[in-house]
This record gives sequence, C-alpha cells and structure tokens, in this order.
Amino acid sequence: MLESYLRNRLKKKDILLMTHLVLGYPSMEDSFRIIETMVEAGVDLMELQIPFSEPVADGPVILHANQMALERGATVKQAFELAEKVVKNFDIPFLIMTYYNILFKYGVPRFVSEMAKKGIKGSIVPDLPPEEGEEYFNAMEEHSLSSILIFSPTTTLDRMQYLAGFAGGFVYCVARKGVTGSSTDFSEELAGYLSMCRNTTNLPIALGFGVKEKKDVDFLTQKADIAVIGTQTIKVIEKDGIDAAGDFIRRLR
Amino acid sequence: MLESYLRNRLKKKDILLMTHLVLGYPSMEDSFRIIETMVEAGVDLMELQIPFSEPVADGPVILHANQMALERGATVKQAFELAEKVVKNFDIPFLIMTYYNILFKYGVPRFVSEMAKKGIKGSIVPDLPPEEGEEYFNAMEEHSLSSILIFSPTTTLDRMQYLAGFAGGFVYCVARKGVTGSSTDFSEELAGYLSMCRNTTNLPIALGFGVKEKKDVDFLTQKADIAVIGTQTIKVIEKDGIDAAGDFIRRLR
Amino acid sequence: MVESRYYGQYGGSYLPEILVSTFDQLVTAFKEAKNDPAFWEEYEQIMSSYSCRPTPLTFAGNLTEYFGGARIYIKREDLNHTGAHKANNVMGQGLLVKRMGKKRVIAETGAGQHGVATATMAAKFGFKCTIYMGEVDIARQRPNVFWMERLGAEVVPVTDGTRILKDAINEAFRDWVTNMDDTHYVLGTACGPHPYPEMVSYFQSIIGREAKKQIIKSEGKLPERIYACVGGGSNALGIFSSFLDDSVELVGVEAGGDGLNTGRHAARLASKDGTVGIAQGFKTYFLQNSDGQMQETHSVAAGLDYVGVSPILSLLKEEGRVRFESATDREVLDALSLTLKKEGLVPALESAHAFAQAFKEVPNLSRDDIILINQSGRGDKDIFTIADAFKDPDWQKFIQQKAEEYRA
Amino acid sequence: MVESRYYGQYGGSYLPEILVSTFDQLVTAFKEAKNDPAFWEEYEQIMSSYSCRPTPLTFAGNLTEYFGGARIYIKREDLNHTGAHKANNVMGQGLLVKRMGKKRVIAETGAGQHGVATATMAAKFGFKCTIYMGEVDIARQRPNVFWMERLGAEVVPVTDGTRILKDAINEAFRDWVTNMDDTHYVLGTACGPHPYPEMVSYFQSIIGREAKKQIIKSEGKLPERIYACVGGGSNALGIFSSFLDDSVELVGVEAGGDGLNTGRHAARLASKDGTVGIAQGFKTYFLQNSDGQMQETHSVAAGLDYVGVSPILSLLKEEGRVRFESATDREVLDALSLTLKKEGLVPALESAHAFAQAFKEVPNLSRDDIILINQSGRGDKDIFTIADAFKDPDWQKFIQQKAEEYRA
Ligand SMILES: Cc1ncc(COP(=O)(O)O)c(C=O)c1O
Ligand SMILES: Cc1ncc(COP(=O)(O)O)c(C=O)c1O
Repeated sequence: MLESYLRNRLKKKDILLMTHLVLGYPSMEDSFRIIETMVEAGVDLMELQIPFSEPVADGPVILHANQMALERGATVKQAFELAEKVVKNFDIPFLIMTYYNILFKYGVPRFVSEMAKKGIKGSIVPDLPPEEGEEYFNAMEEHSLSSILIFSPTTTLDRMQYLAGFAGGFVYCVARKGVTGSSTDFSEELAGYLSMCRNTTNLPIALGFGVKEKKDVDFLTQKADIAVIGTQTIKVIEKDGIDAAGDFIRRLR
Repeated sequence: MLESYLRNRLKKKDILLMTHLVLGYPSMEDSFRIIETMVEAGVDLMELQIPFSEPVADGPVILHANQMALERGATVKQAFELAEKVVKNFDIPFLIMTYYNILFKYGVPRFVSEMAKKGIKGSIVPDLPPEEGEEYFNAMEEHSLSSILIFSPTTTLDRMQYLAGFAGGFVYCVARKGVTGSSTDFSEELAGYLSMCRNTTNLPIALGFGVKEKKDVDFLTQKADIAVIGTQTIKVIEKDGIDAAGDFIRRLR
Repeated sequence: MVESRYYGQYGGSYLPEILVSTFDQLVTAFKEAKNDPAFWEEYEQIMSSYSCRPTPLTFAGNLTEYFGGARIYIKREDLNHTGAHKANNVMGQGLLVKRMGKKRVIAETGAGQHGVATATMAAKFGFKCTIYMGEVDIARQRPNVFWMERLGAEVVPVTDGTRILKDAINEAFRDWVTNMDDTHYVLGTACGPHPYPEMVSYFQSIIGREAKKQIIKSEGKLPERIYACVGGGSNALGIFSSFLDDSVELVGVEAGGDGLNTGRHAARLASKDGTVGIAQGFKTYFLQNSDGQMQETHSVAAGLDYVGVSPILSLLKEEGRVRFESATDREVLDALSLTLKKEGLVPALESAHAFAQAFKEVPNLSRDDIILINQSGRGDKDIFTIADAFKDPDWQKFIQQKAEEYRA
Repeated sequence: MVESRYYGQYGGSYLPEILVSTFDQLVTAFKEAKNDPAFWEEYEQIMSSYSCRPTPLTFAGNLTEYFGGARIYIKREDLNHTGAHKANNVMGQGLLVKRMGKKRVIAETGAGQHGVATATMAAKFGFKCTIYMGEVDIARQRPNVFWMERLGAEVVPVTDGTRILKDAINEAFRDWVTNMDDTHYVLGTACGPHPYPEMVSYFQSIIGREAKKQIIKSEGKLPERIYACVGGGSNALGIFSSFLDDSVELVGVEAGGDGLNTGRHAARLASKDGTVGIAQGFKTYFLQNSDGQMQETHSVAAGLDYVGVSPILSLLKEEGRVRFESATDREVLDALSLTLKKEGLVPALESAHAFAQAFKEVPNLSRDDIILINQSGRGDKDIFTIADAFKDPDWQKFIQQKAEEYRA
C-alpha cells in the first residue's frame, strides 16, 4: 500500500521527494535513463505522465514535452511497457499521471487493471473530479490502487472533506492558482493553506507546482510530507542533459 | 448673321465642313496653327472648345485634350485672346463650344458680350437645355449671336419643335447615342432621323458625332448641310502632326 | 420638357439633350411611385426583410460618461446589409428600375459602399451591373472592389481627371448617354440633376423617420443636435429631413482633410473655398477655381472626397438651417479609435467625421441634453486605410507574407 | 459540488480541481439569471438596441427559382453587429459577467468572429479582454485580429498543438486557472464543461425563437427542413432549438474539407471518423486516434475547424433527431459564389456550408416545401481566403503593391 510505504519512509526522512516526467520525452529510452538517474539520486516516488494531446492543466514546459513525445510516436502501449520495466527495475513506488481521455479510450477498468498488473501503485487524473469518476474510483478500489486527489487553494473546506473521502495514498496539494511551471511564492500564506489541507485529511500531503530548489524543499519540511518536483527537472535535463538530473535531485535535500 | 453666311456658302457647295478643336491643346500656339491649316484646307466654319474639367458629353479623345490643355495652364482669358486673334486673321465664322459652368463663372452676360466683342458668331453649350438657359438666351439675342442647339436621336418631335424656337444659325444634330468619338453607322436609319430634323426647323442642319472620312461626308451630302468633324481631326494631329490636318480635310470633299 | 426643381438658387437639371427623354421617364416614374402608397410599403418591406430596418438607435453610455456632456445616441446605419446607408437609396432605385422595366444598372462609387450596394441590389433584382470607380479610390478601397466583382458586377477603373468620385460620375454619365434605353444610372447621393437630389433624399428619409420615433420612445423628447457627415449629402439629408421643422440644431460635417487652410480638403460649405457653380448636371457649391475648373479635393475618407454637394444642403446652409463644420483626417482617426475602444462600434471613416465633430462639442453641452450621431456605415471596408494610418506593424508583416505567397 | 449536466451520455464537467469553485459560481449565476424574467428582457433589449435583433428572415427568390425546388428562406445572423451570431452569446455572457462583478474576459477564437464579438462586448461593458487564437487561424483571419486589437483587446497567438481553435481553448483555460478571481472565460460555442453547452444554446436560442415566428408570419406554416453549419454547434442549436418538437427535419452541416475519405476534414458526426471521448472538459464525439489523442482537422472555414462538437448535438445525432451531413471546401466555395451572384448575400465560409448542403437537396423537394438556411455570419472577414480560393489576380497585384509600399 502506498500510504504505508510513505509513512515508513517518513520515519527516516523529514520530507520525501516525488519527481515527474513525461513518458517518451525526449524518447522512451531516455525516459528510462532519467528514471534510473533519479532513483539513484534518491527520489522517494515518481509520477509518470502518459502524454496527451490536450494537457489543459499543464504549463508550457510540460505541454511541450507532451507534444514532442507524441510527435515522436509515443503510445499508451509503449508507456505501459516502460512502466512495467521501471517497476521491475527500481524499488520505489511509481504512479501514472495522465488526463482522463487516455483512460476512457483505453477502457477505464481495463486501464486500471493494466496499471495493477504492471505494479503501478496509483494514479493522478487532474481533469477527473469525483463527481464524474464513479467508474474510475470503483476500479481503483477493486485493484487496491491509490487514487491521488488534488486540493487547490480555491478548494473550500467542505469540498476538501468531500474529496478526502475519495483519496488514497496521499493528497496532492497544488501550491497556487495557475498551471504547472510558473513560480510559487513560498510564504506564510502557503503555510496556512498547507495546515488547512493537513487538517482535512489523515493521508500524507504532497505539495507541488513551483518547487525548484533546496530553499523551497526546506520551507516545506514539517509543513508537507512530500515535495513534488515537476517542470524543474525537465528544464534541468533540457539544459544540461540527463546526468545533471541526479545532481539536481541530490542538491535538493 | 451666321445663317445667311451658311445659306450663301451652300449655294456654292453641296455640303459644308465644320471642324472642332480644343483651345490650348496641345498648346495655344499649336491651336492657332491648326486653325490656320484648317482654314487653308477649306473648312467653312469652326467650333473652338474652351476646355472644362468635367466634359461629360465628350468621349475619351476630346476628354483627354481638355485635360491636357488645363494641365498646361489653359485659361478662359487665353481662350478669348486666341479667339480674337483667329477671328481677325481668318475669314470664316467661329463658334465657341464649352460647358455651362465656364459661362456661369465668367458671368453669362459678360461672357456673351465678350464673344460678341471678339467677333465670335455663336456658341454651343451642350449641358444647357433652354429650360435652364433664360439668361444665356436673352444675352445671345441681345448681342445677335447664334445659339446653336442640339437635336439627338432620343429627342421627340415635340421637343425638336420646342428647341427650334430657341435655335439660331443652324441646328446641330447628333448622329447617335453616346459621347463624341465612337463610330457611327451611316445608315438609312440615320437618313430618316435627318429628314425628321430637317422637317422641324428652317435652319440649316449639321450632323456630328462619328464623321471621319470622305465616305461619311458623301453619305451626308443632300441629307445635311454641314458635316461636323471633331474627334477625327484630333486623332490625325496626334498621329501625324498639325500639317497632316490640312490634307485630311482636303480629302474629305 | 426638362423638369428642373430648384432649392433656392441651387439644383436644376443641366442635361445634355440626349438624356432629356430619359430624365422625363425617370421623373415620371419617381412621381408615380411617390404618389403610390403601395410603393413606400413595398420599399419598407424589402428594407426590413432584406436589410435590417429599422436599424437600432444605440445609446453610447461609455462615450457619454467619458465626455461628461450630453447623452450620445448613435443611429446605426452600419447595420444595414452591405454596411452603410447606401443600401436605402439603392434598394429604392432598384424598385423604380423594375417599374421602368430596365435591365441594367450603372453607378459611380467613391468609398465603394455605393458600388457594393448597387452590385448587391443588381444581384437581388437580376440586373446587369457596371460600376465606375476612380483609380485612386480603387487603390484605397480594394476590398469593396473585390466584393463588387464577386457579386457579378463589372468594375471599370476611371483613369481620367482626378481619378476619384467626380470622375466616376462623369464616366457613368458617358455610359448612360449611350445605353439609356435599357440602363438606369443609380446615382449614389443627393446630387446630380433633378430628380436625383429629391429622390435620393426621399429614400434616405427612412433614417430620420425611424430615428425620430426611436429617440422619442427612449427619451420622450427630441435631441438638441444631430451630427452627420457630408459627402454628397445623402445620409445627412436622410437623418435631417425629419427634424427640419423642429428646434433641433443640425450639423453637417465635411472632410477637413489636412486642414481647411491647407487647400487639401473637401469642405465645400464649411470652408471659404467653395463657390457656386454648375457641373455634373446641377448647380451648387463646388470647389473650383475662378475659371470654373473643378479642383482636386482631399480626404482620408473616399466617400467624402467629392467636389460638389447636394443642392438641398446648399440651400439649408444659405438659410442657416444647417450648420456646417469640418473634421481633419487626424481628428477623424482619433474619433474612430475612441469609438472602437469605448463602445465597440466601428464607424466608417466617412461616418467618423460626424463622431469627431460631435466629440468636439459634446463636453460643452449639458447632461440633460441629447445628441444624435448618424453612423452612416461600418469601417470594415477601411481596414487598409486605417491600418496604414496607425502604421500597424503586424498588419504590414501579414501583407508582406501574403505578397510573398503570391510571388511564389 | 461539481454540477454536471449530461445529454444522454454526452456532456459532463471534467474540471481540474482549481476551477471547481469558479464553475460553481458560474452555474449559480446562470441559473439565477435564467430564472429572472428581467434578465431575458434585458438581454433582448440590448440585442435590439446594440445589435440588430430581430434579424430578418429573407426570402431567396432567385435561388428558389434557380433550383426549382423548395422555397428558400435565409435567417440573417450576418446582420448582427460584428457580423455573426456570435454576438448573441457574447452579449448574454457579458450581462452575466456584470452580474458576477468580474472585470476581465478571455476567449478563444477560430474564425476570429467570436474574438471580435468578445472584444466588442468587452469595450461596451468596460472589461479588460484577452483573446487566444491559433497561429494558423491568425494567418487566415488577419482582418479580425486587426479589429480585435483596435477594439482594445490583447490577442495572444497560440503556437502549441495544431495551432487552431482547440489549442486556443486550451490556452484560454490555462489563463483562467490562474486568473479566475476577476476573469470570466467567454467560451464561444455550445461545448466545454457544463454550464457552457446549455448556456450558449440558451443565448443562441433567440435565433430560432425569431425564425419560428417569422416563417409562420410569412408562410403560415413551418419549414420542411432547416440547415445550419456545425462548428462547435452554437448557431445550429440556436436555430434548431425552437423546432425540436415540431416535424421539421434538422440538418447540421459539418466541414467536409478535402472530402470525408481523405482524412482531411472536421466532420465529427457526419463521418465515421469521430468517436466518443473526453477533452476540454466534456464528453462528446471527437476526431481522435485509438489512444485518445486528438487529430488534426481541416476546413477552409476556420470556425468549423474544430475537433469536438456540442454534446447536445451528439445526443440529437444519437436520437436521430438531427441529420448530419458535410460539405467539401470546393462545394462551399461554389455555394458562396452562387449566393453572392443570385441574392447579393455574402455568407461567411462557415455559413456557406449550410448553403452548400441545402443546394444539394433543394432541387429534390417540392415547390410547396419551405427550407430555412441559417446564415450564421457574413463573409467580409474571409476576403483573403476567398480571394486565394478564386486566385484573384487583381487582388494579388493589390497586395503586392501594398507590400512594396510597406517595404519602402
Ligand atoms: C459610409 C458612408 N458614409 C457617408 C458617405 C458620404 O455620402 P453621403 O454624403 O451621400 O451620405 C459615404 C459615401 O460613399 C459612405 O460610404
Ligand atoms: C460565422 C460563423 N458561423 C459558424 C461558426 C461555427 O460555430 P458554431 O458551430 O458554434 O455556430 C463560426 C465560428 O467561428 C462562425 O464564425
């Protein structure tokens, strides 16, 4: 179970690191190497994004990665093959992140059971509110996978409680309004928001959107359980190559 | 009196020739030479057009001549000076042809008295129907100048009779619909029209619009008293120079 | 008989003999139509089912607030089919052409609006159509040329004279004197020989009839002032005509071009440069020299770039019933810009003259006052001129790319 | 709570969490407005005083005669202010924005009509305005970009994805998730998450309400068939909605592009290529591959070049209540040309799809039958595309001359 893995891990570390990458960008082979590098650098869990042509919630960097992956021929089948391979090779939990149409076209129960078969621990589907997700949540429960739900700064207390009822593994708290990749103000206000998130769920909480350096991770320590690094790793790799990702991760903590 | 001059002349010739030119085109000096050449070639009377910026009833060739004359600075004053000079030098009747605004801006009575003073015998104002011309017709009568009126193929019998009441010197019959310079079909129909014109007025009748070669003049002999050559002389001069105009006229009869 | 109607000393019918019978026929047909109540009904019917009449009267709340003076209403002739008040005149004459049994129409055009309107009417009524347009105007109103041709009309460039509106009128007359039997000349404004000034004003009077009802309905009273641009005068007479007997100040706005003292303008009544003359078949104020030769005019708005003006307006000026003002090209572009941003309305460059003058005066009026501006047309057609005036770099880049494509 | 309304299996509200409260607010505001009789009154009032509603229903006598089949009527949405039915939706949403107290609007646009309409509404209501538009569409609808900018809107070129309408929608959402507090997203068609399909159709229903009264008044009976083009579906739903319970055949016409069997088209419902999916916040038919990746679409008409379609239309297709057809680019240009020449009407390229399909069918209908075509907009904006399609040499020369001037 994802949650207990995280709880155990949190006994040893003040804060965990989750990184993100787009499968097939720059290529499927490179994706494998990036994952390998990151695992070696000590990330605690990873979200693997299956590219989609309309990634509405993503900012320019991840959007571009999605598009390039698709242009180079990335398919859902290849994504699952890669997922299977990394699960076999590396001893951390992996999550699938993608938009709902990818599941829908695949067949939601079939997609979920495929995740389970490949050893994936859970998934994040940013455009699927629980109200629309009965089929998905049922399938996830059936396969004991963690449905990672999202809290945002516009989410009311009531709704956080409602969402918490569907959440598994941990809760992904979005640091601010906007899409991925813009910068975040790590301030008292953010701390207040995090403590509100903390109070509404018993699950560990992750904070993502705009985490990009040690200072940010230090700020989050104690306030959140997981720091999520998304856009910044893509930027590092685009600038300095895959090997640089390892150093980058190591320097965060 | 213009009419009696024409009657006398007609005793010696089967048909008279009237030519037309635009004063100031190509220049005032050239206009004088053209008139000289034509008089020597035996034309019986001439209409001198004072250029106007909006010569609505004229076709492209005469329109262009009007515009060029104005561009080169032709004025009404210069036109009168030239008129005076040719009247002194040549022993045929000269008429002024122009649009009504030229008279209007000059002052109609003043313009008419100026014509009389210069020895001009009459005038043609193609955009002035008698209904609008009281001031003009009064002044013309006062100075015993001939008001040349126009009959056209669309003029009804009634109206011809009405117009005849204002006409002096001769009547200018337009050969066909359209502006100056297009070609005319010298046909039985034209002959019929001319005999209708003849029957409505006791004045000599001229035919103009499209007369351009001996054949046309021959056709008109007996049917009309005067053949009017307008556009064609300008074309001859534009093509072969002023001296060619003399030969052109001589070959018409 | 030439029937010539005068407005004071202005108007008349200075026709070449060849056209006398054609005008006879036209005068008679128009008189009969005017006296036939079914005709105006048919006219209103077609204007409401084919165009969009009654056009709305729009309250310009933002401009009103911005200037802090009188309440500004805008009569929306831009919403007519083909985008200007020209539709009113053209459809009316189209119905007359049907009555006369003619099969072909010709027209002059300056801004191209009257040409497009005539070509449209010809398509609708099944007439053949030829449009005369000065070369200079073709260059500045190309989109309208494109549409005329697509509508099936032949567009003949006029290369004589100043190559603008007045020269196109001359050419149209030259066509007409040849083809009057089957052809009607659809003159585009309240100028030319009788019956045109009366006839065109009659059809355009639909603007004022509606506007009067509409303002009374909205405000319960008449406006203090009404502004209209003046090219030939048809949209101005169209809106003014219903208010002549009321105590409403009427303001006609002519093209000030580079300024009245530069000589580069088209203000026949608002400047001291206009004098009475006779051309294009009628007597009125013209911009002419002392010999009576017509002068070059200038305006950013092709539709106002005309050397004469309606004889009816000349009389109204003489009587002091209409005040004439002018707006410069620069003032017009500023007024256009402001109207776009404040109200989301795109006046034609012609119409923007009326806006410009109103904007000069409105701050000095009281908040209880009402003014009415006639938006004679929409500015879509003016995109090239406006883009040039604002030196829009993206537009220029776009045009250059297009040109590259065409070169390939 | 996410309120998600379904039409059969289509529709829904697939929202990122960050937008849930914004949609809550919008759903509530729209519900209140809908239940407030004064709201629709205010809406009708503004549409009649600022735009030109009711728009006429024009009898197309020449086309009727030409085809010798049913009597053809045309609903004239082209006479709306800004030149298309888009005005209806935009002004309605503008009133809602006022109710919600927001100060900024954003919108996507394909043909540019919705962008111009939104920029216009923003100017009128005093909102700030940003328009997202795909690079490909900017190139083919440049005049509209020019006007949006002149109206004071910021136009942001979208360089991601296929660089057309769907990508502009994605970008607008990205703006919205950042700025939802003071910003309303004015979606341009009956797509997107609830309440957009319902809300946009509601405002557009003014078309059908009027058309029904008008045809009954003219002919005393309902039409046999109604044709409308289908991009997102808003003009089609606008006119269809009043006839759903009548025995009138409703025909939606999609973009056939180069032909349904070429893969280069945008026919989601009329072709076999569309399958159900979820994107841009709602479930409907999309042109997508088996993985669920959206495909490139193609149409000569930017406004129909969209990968999805209204969920309401997907249901109406499933129920067999609306028949879906397509017209190819070539057929559309021919229909446009014919309509210009025969009736003097200039349909937008989008609208011309409806004409093209109607022309295929009308000869087979009886002379007693009536059909109705929705002319959703006017073609002025399409001058570059149409000139290119007809390879107009004078136009090309003109553009090259302009380019020369700009180089100097
Ligand atoms: C939109 C518009 N307004 C005004 C005019 C000026 O004409 P008039 O003074 O006859 O209204 C024109 C002429 O083309 C025009 O197109
Ligand atoms: C004139 C016109 N018609 C139709 C459409 C297609 O949209 P819808 O299907 O929502 O009416 C557009 C879209 O831009 C348009 O501009």
